[in-house]
Order: sequence, then C-alpha cells, then structure tokens
Amino acid sequence: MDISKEKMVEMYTIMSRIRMFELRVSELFAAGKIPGFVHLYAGEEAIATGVCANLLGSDYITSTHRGHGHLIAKGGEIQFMMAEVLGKKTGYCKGKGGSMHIADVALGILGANGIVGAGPPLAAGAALACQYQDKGAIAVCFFGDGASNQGTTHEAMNLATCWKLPVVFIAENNMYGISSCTLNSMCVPNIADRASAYDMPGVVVDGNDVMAVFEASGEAIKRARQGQGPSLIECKTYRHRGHFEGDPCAYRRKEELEEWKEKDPIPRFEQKLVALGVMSAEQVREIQDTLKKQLEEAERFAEESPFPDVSELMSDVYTA
Amino acid sequence: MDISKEKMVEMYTIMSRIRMFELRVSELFAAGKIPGFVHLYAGEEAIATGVCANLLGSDYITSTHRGHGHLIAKGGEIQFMMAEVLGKKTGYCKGKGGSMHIADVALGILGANGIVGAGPPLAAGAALACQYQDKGAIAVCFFGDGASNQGTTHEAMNLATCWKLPVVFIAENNMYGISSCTLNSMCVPNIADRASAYDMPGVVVDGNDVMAVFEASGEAIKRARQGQGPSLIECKTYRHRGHFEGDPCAYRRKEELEEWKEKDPIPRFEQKLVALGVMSAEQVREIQDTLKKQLEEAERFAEESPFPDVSELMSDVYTA
Amino acid sequence: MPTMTFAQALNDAHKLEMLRDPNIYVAGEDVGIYGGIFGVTGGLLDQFGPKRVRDTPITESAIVGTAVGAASCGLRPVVELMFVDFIGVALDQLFNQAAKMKYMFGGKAKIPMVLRATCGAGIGAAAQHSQCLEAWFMHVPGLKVVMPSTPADAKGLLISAIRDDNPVVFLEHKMLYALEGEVPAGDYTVPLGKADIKREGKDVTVIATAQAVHTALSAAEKLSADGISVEVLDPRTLNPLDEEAILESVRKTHRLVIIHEAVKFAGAGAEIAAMVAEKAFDRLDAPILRVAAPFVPVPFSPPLEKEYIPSEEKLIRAVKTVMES
Amino acid sequence: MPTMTFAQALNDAHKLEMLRDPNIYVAGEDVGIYGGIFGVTGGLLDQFGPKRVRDTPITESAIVGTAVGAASCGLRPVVELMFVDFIGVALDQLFNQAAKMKYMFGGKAKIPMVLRATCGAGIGAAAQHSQCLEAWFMHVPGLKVVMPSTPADAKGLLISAIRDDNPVVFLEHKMLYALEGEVPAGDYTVPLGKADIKREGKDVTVIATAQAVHTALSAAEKLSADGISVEVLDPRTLNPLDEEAILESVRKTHRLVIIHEAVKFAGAGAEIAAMVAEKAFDRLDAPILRVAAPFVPVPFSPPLEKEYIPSEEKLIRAVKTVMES
Ligand SMILES: Cc1ncc(C[n+]2csc(CCOP(=O)(O)OP(=O)(O)O)c2C)c(N)n1
Ligand SMILES: Cc1ncc(C[n+]2csc(CCOP(=O)(O)OP(=O)(O)O)c2C)c(N)n1
Ligand SMILES: [Mg+2]
Ligand SMILES: [Mg+2]
Repeated sequence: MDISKEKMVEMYTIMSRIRMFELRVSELFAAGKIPGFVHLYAGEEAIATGVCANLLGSDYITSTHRGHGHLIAKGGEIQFMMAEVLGKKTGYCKGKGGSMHIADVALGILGANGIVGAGPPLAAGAALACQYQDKGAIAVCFFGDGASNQGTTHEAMNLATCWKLPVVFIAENNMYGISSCTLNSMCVPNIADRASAYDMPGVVVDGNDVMAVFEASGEAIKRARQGQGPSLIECKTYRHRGHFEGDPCAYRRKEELEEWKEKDPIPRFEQKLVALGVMSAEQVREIQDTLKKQLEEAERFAEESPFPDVSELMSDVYTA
Repeated sequence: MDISKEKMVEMYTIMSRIRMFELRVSELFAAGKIPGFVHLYAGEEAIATGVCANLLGSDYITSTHRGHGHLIAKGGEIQFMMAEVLGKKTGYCKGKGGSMHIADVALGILGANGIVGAGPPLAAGAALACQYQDKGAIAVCFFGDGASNQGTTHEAMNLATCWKLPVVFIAENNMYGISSCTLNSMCVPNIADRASAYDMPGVVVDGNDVMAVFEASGEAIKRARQGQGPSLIECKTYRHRGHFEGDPCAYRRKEELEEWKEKDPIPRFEQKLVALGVMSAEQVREIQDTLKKQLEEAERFAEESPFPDVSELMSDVYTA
Repeated sequence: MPTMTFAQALNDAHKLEMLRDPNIYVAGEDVGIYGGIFGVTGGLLDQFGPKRVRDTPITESAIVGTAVGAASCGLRPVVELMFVDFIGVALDQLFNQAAKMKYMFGGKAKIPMVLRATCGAGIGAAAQHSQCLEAWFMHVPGLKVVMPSTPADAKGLLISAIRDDNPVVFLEHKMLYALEGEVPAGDYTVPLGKADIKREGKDVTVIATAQAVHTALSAAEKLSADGISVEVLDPRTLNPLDEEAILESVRKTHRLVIIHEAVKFAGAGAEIAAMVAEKAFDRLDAPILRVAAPFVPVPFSPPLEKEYIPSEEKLIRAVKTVMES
Repeated sequence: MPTMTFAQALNDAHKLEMLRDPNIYVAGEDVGIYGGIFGVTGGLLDQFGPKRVRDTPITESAIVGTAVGAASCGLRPVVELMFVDFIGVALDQLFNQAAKMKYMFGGKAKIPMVLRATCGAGIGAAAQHSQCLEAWFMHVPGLKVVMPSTPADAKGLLISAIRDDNPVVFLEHKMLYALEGEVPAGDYTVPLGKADIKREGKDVTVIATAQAVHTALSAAEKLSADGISVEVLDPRTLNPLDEEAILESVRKTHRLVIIHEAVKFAGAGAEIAAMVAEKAFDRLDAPILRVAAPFVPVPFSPPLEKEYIPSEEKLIRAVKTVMES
C-alpha cells in the first residue's frame, strides 16, 4: 500500500485525538456537565480514521448517534465539538444540536443522527448530488450493525446500486445495538454478506486495524470515484464503553470486553508504528502532549463560551 | 409428487375461476360500474393456486393490491368478492373496502392491501401468533417484485429468521412495479437471491407452472410447519393486463406480452391434464360451464344486493 | 390567458422551473416513462432526460431521504410521493431530517426540496388512497405546507415552492387534476403564506381548502339567493398560514365556518378555529363551526364515500346556523 | 396505598396483565434483557420468559407490523417504540394498517394492541428524542390516544389500554418516570375517555396534559394566592376526548386556557379550543389561550430547552390575561 509515514502518523494522531476527546467527554458527563445522551466511540477509532484518511474535503459523510469519531476524522475541530456537547453558543450547531447532531456541511459532515438508519438514504442523496455535479466527489455512510436491520438501509443500498451512486457504506459491527447482540438480531454472520442482495461488493475487514480499514475502504472509495458504484465494507469491532454513558452494560460479559481491549486499535497501531520505526517513543509522547494541550484549550474555549441567548430559540428554523 | 387427480382438477378449476372472475371484473370496470382502482391477476393465477393448495383453513395469508387471485385460492367466495368490488353491502367488507381491501380473517385472509410492502410485517405477525399458539398453523405472504425493494420487506424477513417464524414469503416477480421494470429497480437477477441476506432458503420457480409452484411452496410450507423457519420462493411470471385497469401500458413491448401469453398458465395446465388423462375435453367444458354459471350467479347476487345505507358510514371504526 | 387543467398547470410549472435551474431534478415512482399516475410529470423525461427525471423503485424512504441528502449538497429535488397516504413509510426523512436539519445544525444547512403528493377522496380509492393529512405536516416546524385549489394557484404556488429554500409539502387534491381554468403563461408565482379571497362577502367568512373551496363557492352562490353574503377565503398555504387575512375577514363578518375534507378531529380547521378564538374572540358573534369529514377511515362504496365528503348541504346548514345565532 | 414511581406503576400494570392473560406479549428494542431504556419493562423477561418478552432487532416497522398481524390473529401485543420520535419509520403499520383494518374489513377484524412510547423534552435529548406528537395520533380514526400524568393514572390507564380491543397509543412523558405517587395495589383500571379534575376551581379552566399537569397545578397554587381560583382538568385520554367534562368545566368557569408541551400550531390544544369555540361559545367570557411550545424543533442547549418548555410563568400570564378580559 502506497502510504507515507506522515500519513500514518497523522492517522495515529487522529485516533488518539478521538480517544482523548471522548474520555474527557465521559468525565464531563459523569460530572453532570453534559445533558442528554452521549454515545462514545472508544475502541472503534480505527474505522472512522482509516476511512476518512481516503477522503477529500469535498467528499461527504453521514454519521450516527455515535458520531464524535467520524466527525473528528472528517476534520471536525474539537473546540467546536466540545462547545457543542456542552450546549454552548460557539459549538458547531450553536448549542442547538448537541452530541447527537453535530454537523458541518461545509466540511462535508451531514450530521450525526439520532435516528438509527436515517444516514443511508441521506448518504445516497449526497452521492446523487456528487454524481449529478460530476466533480469526482463521493459520499461515505457510517452505520451500525443494528442499523443494518432497518428498512431504510436496505432501500438506500438498493437505490444506490440501481443508480450506481458513488457511495461507500461502512458497517461498524460492534456486535451490539444497545443490548441486542447481533447473534439475536440477524442470522447471517456478516453484514457484508448482505451486499449480494444488491450486487455490490461486500468486504469484511478487521475494524481494529486502521491500515486494513484504510486499504479496504480506499479500494471502495476509488471504485466510487471512478463511477463504478457503491460498495459495502464491514468493519468488525467492539465498543469499550456502554451504549451510552450511564449504561450499566449488564448484557455483556466482562471477559468479552477484556478480550477486545487486547485488540484496542490505538496501542496496536502505536506499537506497529514504533516497531516499524515510523514513530519513536519520543514522538509518541510529543503527540500525546500536544493532543492533551489541544484538548485542554478546547475545553477552556468551550467552558468559557457562553450559552446561547434565549432569543436564539426561534432562529434557524427556516431559510428566508 | 404425491398429488391426487382430484386435487389437480381442483387446482385447474380454481385458476379458471380466478381468470373468469377477473375478466368479468374488467368488463364491469370498463362499463363504469366499479369505482377506484382494480388490479388484475390475469396470467399469474398459478402462483396463488399452487401455493394455497398446500394451505389449511387455519393458515393465514397476506395479500396485495393485486389480491383477487390470492383470496379466491384461499377460499374466498366470488359472490361476496363481486359484491365487495361493486361496493355492495353484502360484500366481504360491507362495501367499505373494495378491491384493494377484501379480507376475511375467519378464512385466514388478512386482507388485500393498498400499501406496497405492508404485507410482510403483517404476515410475520400472523406467523408469530401461529408459533405462539403452537397449533401447527403457518402464514404465507404474497408480495411483488416492487415490494421487494421496500424496507418493510427487509425488516420482516430479517425478524422472521431471527424468531424462526413459520412464514413463507412468496415473491411474485411479474417484472414490473407499475412502469418500473425490475431491470431498473434491482441489480440482482432474482429476488430469491436476497434470501441469503437472512440465511433463509431462497428458490426460483416458474410461476406459470402451477405444479412447480405447488411443489416448491409445499416444501417451504412443510419446513415452516415443522418449526424450521421462513423461506423465500420467487415465482417468475407476467401480468397480462395493465398495472390497473385503464393503464395504457406504454412501458411494455407488445411482443413481450405475446411471448408471455404463450406461457399462459391456464391453457398450459389444461393441456397437460388432458394429455395426462387427468381430465377429458368433456370435463374441461363442464368445469368451464359450471364456473360460468357460478359467476353469473355471483354477479346477479352482487348486482341485486343493495349499497350500504349511509347510516353504516360511522360503524366498524372501533370495537366496543 | 391560456386555459389549462390543474394537472397541466403543474406540468407547466415543472417545465419552466427545470429550464430555469439545472439543479432541479424530479424523482419518484412512475414519474418518468409513465409521466406520473395522474399525468403531472408527463413529457418531462423526454424533455430533460433520465439524469433529471428519475423513475425510482418502490422505496419511499429512499426517495425522500435521497432528496434530503441531495438538497443538503446543493441540488433542488422535486419528488413525488404519489399518494400522500404513503407518507407512513417515509415520514422520518421528512420530519426528523428535512424539517429539522437546519435547526439542529445551528443554521448550517439548507434543504430546498418539494415533496408532491396527491390527496383526497372522490374516486372510490378507499381508506389507504384517499386521505387528507395536511394537519400532520402543519404540526412540524421546519416544513411549509401548500394546498392549492385552482390551476392558476397550482402553477404559481408550485413555482414558489420550488424556489423556496425550505422543504415544502405540496398537496394536490386528486379531484382537482381535471379542473380547467385560466393560468398566466410563463414565469408566474403565487407567494407562499398569502391567502386568497375567492369570493367577497360580508355576513360570514368561510375558510376552505383544496377541493372544498369549490364546495364553498357553490354554497356561497346558493346562500346569496337566501340573502346571505359569504366570503370564501382560501388560505392556499397552511404553513405559513396567513393569519392576518383570516382575522381581517372575520373582523369584517364576525362569523366563521371552516370547511375541509380531512377528518374534523385534530384537523387543520382546529388550528384555524383556535387561532381565531384566541385573536378575534371579541369580534365573533357566533360559535365557530367546522364542516369536515366524520371520524372514520375513507369508505370505498360510492354512497358512503359521498356521505363522507363534506357536502355543500352541510356547509349551507352550518352557515345558516351561525347566521341564526 | 403503596407509593411508587410512574415507571414502577407502568411496570406493575404490565406484570398484572401478563399474569392475567397469556395472550399478552411484550416486544421492542431492549425491553427484555435491558428492561427498557427507562426501566418500564424491568424484570418481565425473568418473570415471563423470552416467548412473552421479546427483544427485537432495530426494526420498528416490523415491531409494529408484527404486532398488528399477531393482534389480528388473537394475540394482545404490548409493544414499545422507545421514543415516540421514531414513529416516522413505523407509522404506516399504525395508521394505515392497525387503525383501519377493522373498518376496511367491514368490521371483520379486531386489533387489540398497545404501542407505548416515551415523549417530551427536559433531559437535553434534543430534536429527535424530545417531541410530543399526540396530535398526529388524535387525527387517526381507529386509534385511541392516552397520555397519563400521575403514577396512579399511568397504571390504571395502561391496564385499560391493554384490555381495550382497539389499537391504543400510550404516551409516557419522560420527565414523569421518576415521579412518585400513591397507586392502588392490584387490579385497578382508569377508564379510557374520562377526564380527571386534578384541582377544582371556579374562575378559569386550565386543561393540561402529561408533564404540563404539574406545571398547571403549581401555577394554580400560586394563582390562588392572587385570589384566582383555577380548575385544572387533565383529559388523560386525548381520544376519546372527554368533551362533556371539558364543556362542563368551561360552562362553570367561563374561561379556558390550555397548556401542553407539543408545539402550539396544529397541536392537541387546537382541537380542544376549537371544540369549545363551537360548543360553549356562548358561555365563554374571554378568548381561549393556548400555552405551548413555540414553532421550533426541540433545542439541545439547557437554557434554550428550558425556554422551549411551556413554563409556569407563561401559564400564569395567560391565566391573568383571560381573567382581565
Ligand atoms: C429509529 C431508531 N430506533 C431506535 C433508536 C434507539 N437507538 C439508538 S442507538 C441504538 C442502537 C444502534 O445500534 P447500532 O446501529 O449497532 O449502532 P451502535 O450503537 O452499536 O454504534 C438504538 C436502538 C433510534 N435512535 N432510532
Ligand atoms: C407504499 C406504496 N408505494 C407505492 C404504491 C403505489 N403502487 C401500487 S401497486 C405498485 C406497484 C407494485 O409493484 P409490485 O410489488 O411488483 O406488484 P405488482 O403490481 O407487479 O403485482 C405501486 C408502486 C403503494 N400502493 N404503496
Ligand atoms: Mg452496534
Ligand atoms: Mg410486479
């Protein structure tokens, strides 16, 4: 695979940024500073990072309720994300959206989404716009194993193949939809097996191996850009935390979590890059320090930002 | 296949009854006697007939907008159907439903349906009731190629496999959903190919061969009755008439229709039964004569029946 | 002015707008080769080709959802749902996505799309193909809701809806498609949010929508013979609702009857009545009456369907009742 | 009488009914092993086993649709939609199938099912997890709509809903789950279609639903200090709506204010106001005011969400306004 050292370091940095951001979010949630629902991506960072490493600014993504990782990987800045999660006026959505709705269309981010399965049709639509405008851009749809059973996902995949849309469906199979294990919610071992129902390529990849994700999704993205239509990539992974913060997680075995923590994508990639001599231990520390500083700054920015004024309640409903 | 001569003659009779009933409905529609939409099944009779020949009175079916054939094959009586289609008080639904909503729960007919793709979840629900009550009954879901692209169909198939429900999905692939050819509305050659997305058996069968349908669906129904879960049977067929009465059908080639008329399931089965010595030409005439008389009686019954009184507008909304 | 049907007026609006703006595409079931089940999109495929006029599989969530996605990325979709009764399989993309994206994103999205659908009873299409569901769409912040009653309004409003930068639900009563009327040629808009007085009067205001406008006009004609002067007001758009025009009329006549085809309970008329009962209570000389469908699904059989649809007679009775009190 | 929370009362109702009738099953996302996201179905899986308590995939159309099919074949499903905001992906099975089957089939079907869902703002769950959509369900002939405000009502109404032979939409405001109150033990029903006077008064009627009942009670207490006697009426079921109780109260007080959390435009309050403006117009001494959410999606940020939810202050202002006119 043709990839520069810088790119690999950047991917490592992004994964680490996501993790660090979220662990802080989890602390802030526990401290009662974040209202609503917060779904963390910890353990799954290799997916968003590996996929988005193939994307350009002009490409689009749709995300999910578990969106922080996708957004950061697509270029979202953590100070505006932190401000949003805290409901501040300086957040990506002026505090109106919160964790489940962070978006920035200018960055190609069509939003986290509170509705499971809402993303696939939206991504197909973004891909339709890309195809229509013919500028070589494409769309990527992140969705969960749970969302794979939703009718909207089926419809979007079917329409995407009928219209040969430049869209890549990234199934993040973390084995659970809240408490529902995939073993009880689908009878096929792989979500990728469903690609054959639409005659699109379906590939399974280790979702905790950022390079594997980068390569597999890179192929699919290239296909899409070349006008060869959609693909489905399934990334097998696991979430380290509960479904949302506050979930006691009684439906999972502790050992299962421990096993998967062994496969944590971040130390794994870190060790690999150090072993390959791409990064030194020194560099790792530097990266972590920089990220920490950036996060502190982001948090300060967010904390110091005002809440939106109540007069803003009524704006942004309609475009004049 | 273990099937009596009587059963074969009965199947021939049912197919002929459906055809004759519908051709008369088409004339009555052209004469302006039938309001609303009428979707005829002509050309597809082998499917409902072959499938329902495996069913018991206690089994359930869900039907579609193109429901006359399913209902007659499941035991619907043509005088009550004719009365319903004409909006008469003596119709199956007291004239409140019309062609698109004929139903009789007591006969196991959960209704024709005006919503494409509404049947599969309903059939799964009927199957759930069968499984729950554990009396060996099963449910059959008739649906079209067009309905196969609807999200509800995906959801019902997935849930049916997860819960191992005793339901058989019968895809009636007549190559069109109104003007949309399956070549433009799905990229797989067979709807049955989608069974693999749920790990259920998927079989393609000649939908114009009533014996083939009978056998293939019989296998699936046996499986369902034995607690082995759902199956998908795709029956390839063609509708002789427009999507609904009044459709100019400009989207289909005349030759295509002519080719398929050659494969008309009724003369085909008739010739086969005569050749096999199961029926004599004499018997065929007798059957046709009887059917004709029954149809005339049914029409007379329907014509002579009153329209519902306007006082009936408000009843049947709620169960007290 | 040329004369055309309601359906032709809508067709005309499509063609003019598609010529004007290359970012407009049309999609839906049978909108292309069939030209729309009711003929509204006839000829578009030939004129604009398959890139801009898209026949879809039966997949309403994806039809609406791709429109929302495409609109957020710069296109201007005009999609057809065929019958509004089918909204139940596609509603999420309309009310949780299209309508809310701008707000949820703090203003950082724009969803210029039109969702067209036919509504209404009258052809024996029964319970799942005859409903009027405008009240649902009215209740959704972020949507606009249009319901024209004449060919000229249909054309002018559809052009406005297409040019609007918000998601617009455009409801076409199926009994109106064949209605003929004069329609201004060429570029011509009717603004969203402006009611129209279809007949002036001074004794009682009748607010009517879609097909019921014609019931109201005919009732008004008969009532004038009895010496009752009826003002018929057609809101044309239910959201934005032209409250000022409604209040002005009621302040003049002091009496209000509302007629629409949807079931009365929690229908559009409830909002109009409630708004007037709040803002013009002191100007009212009589109870506000609503003439609307009874609380039942739409029946199939012709005599039942006829009884279901709010009639001229019922409207006349209601007007006389408010005149007497 | 035992004291329990609203959530426990609902749980109790489930258990009692499931013990009574073996044809009842419960299904939905996370209702089994998780016990429901808000704990309402906790313990049911252990007590009744996986045949009767069914965790489902994420598949709302199929959850609701299988319930409709199973109900038509003799079972009595009680299914959970989790958040009412998700109805957009499952609405067809509710409004075109469950609600209409009996009528379309000429009376030959019975759909005894309950669809439970949580609604309402207050926890920062934002635009897609905080809505109140009862007005939509009210507009559907064939459905019943229940919206309790206290633990005792919640239990009694849920038992009635489960025993009802029609499809019932049962809406639980999420801010109520932790509310404690006395709840009759054992078998105990509150009839559908009967309003409850939560506080008697003589100067003004305040009609309030769900969480807003408590806002109204607290406002009434404060207003009594100002010498204003407020009657607080909780309809409890929005369909059937207890029109008689509402009219009786208004005939006594001559003044009406309605408060609910859903957006005002085309909300449940519109129907109530319109009904009163028709049937008790002559008994009214003041305009009918509605206190409800503004016409915007539910915002996330705490100060905005607080401003969004209809407050005691706004209600007090409205009551004072009608008292002055
Ligand atoms: C339509 C809809 N149904 C249910 C939910 C509630 N819900 C939120 S996240 C979730 C689980 C999603 O599972 P999956 O798609 O696997 O994503 P994951 O959470 O595992 O990342 C559920 C059921 C929802 N938000 N929207
Ligand atoms: C949800 C929904 N969408 C669209 C329609 C309009 N419609 C009625 S029948 C039909 C075609 C159905 O095609 P198919 O499933 O192949 O059945 P066929 O008519 O060929 O028997 C369409 C689009 C509908 N009734 N319901
Ligand atoms: Mg998951
Ligand atoms: Mg077909």
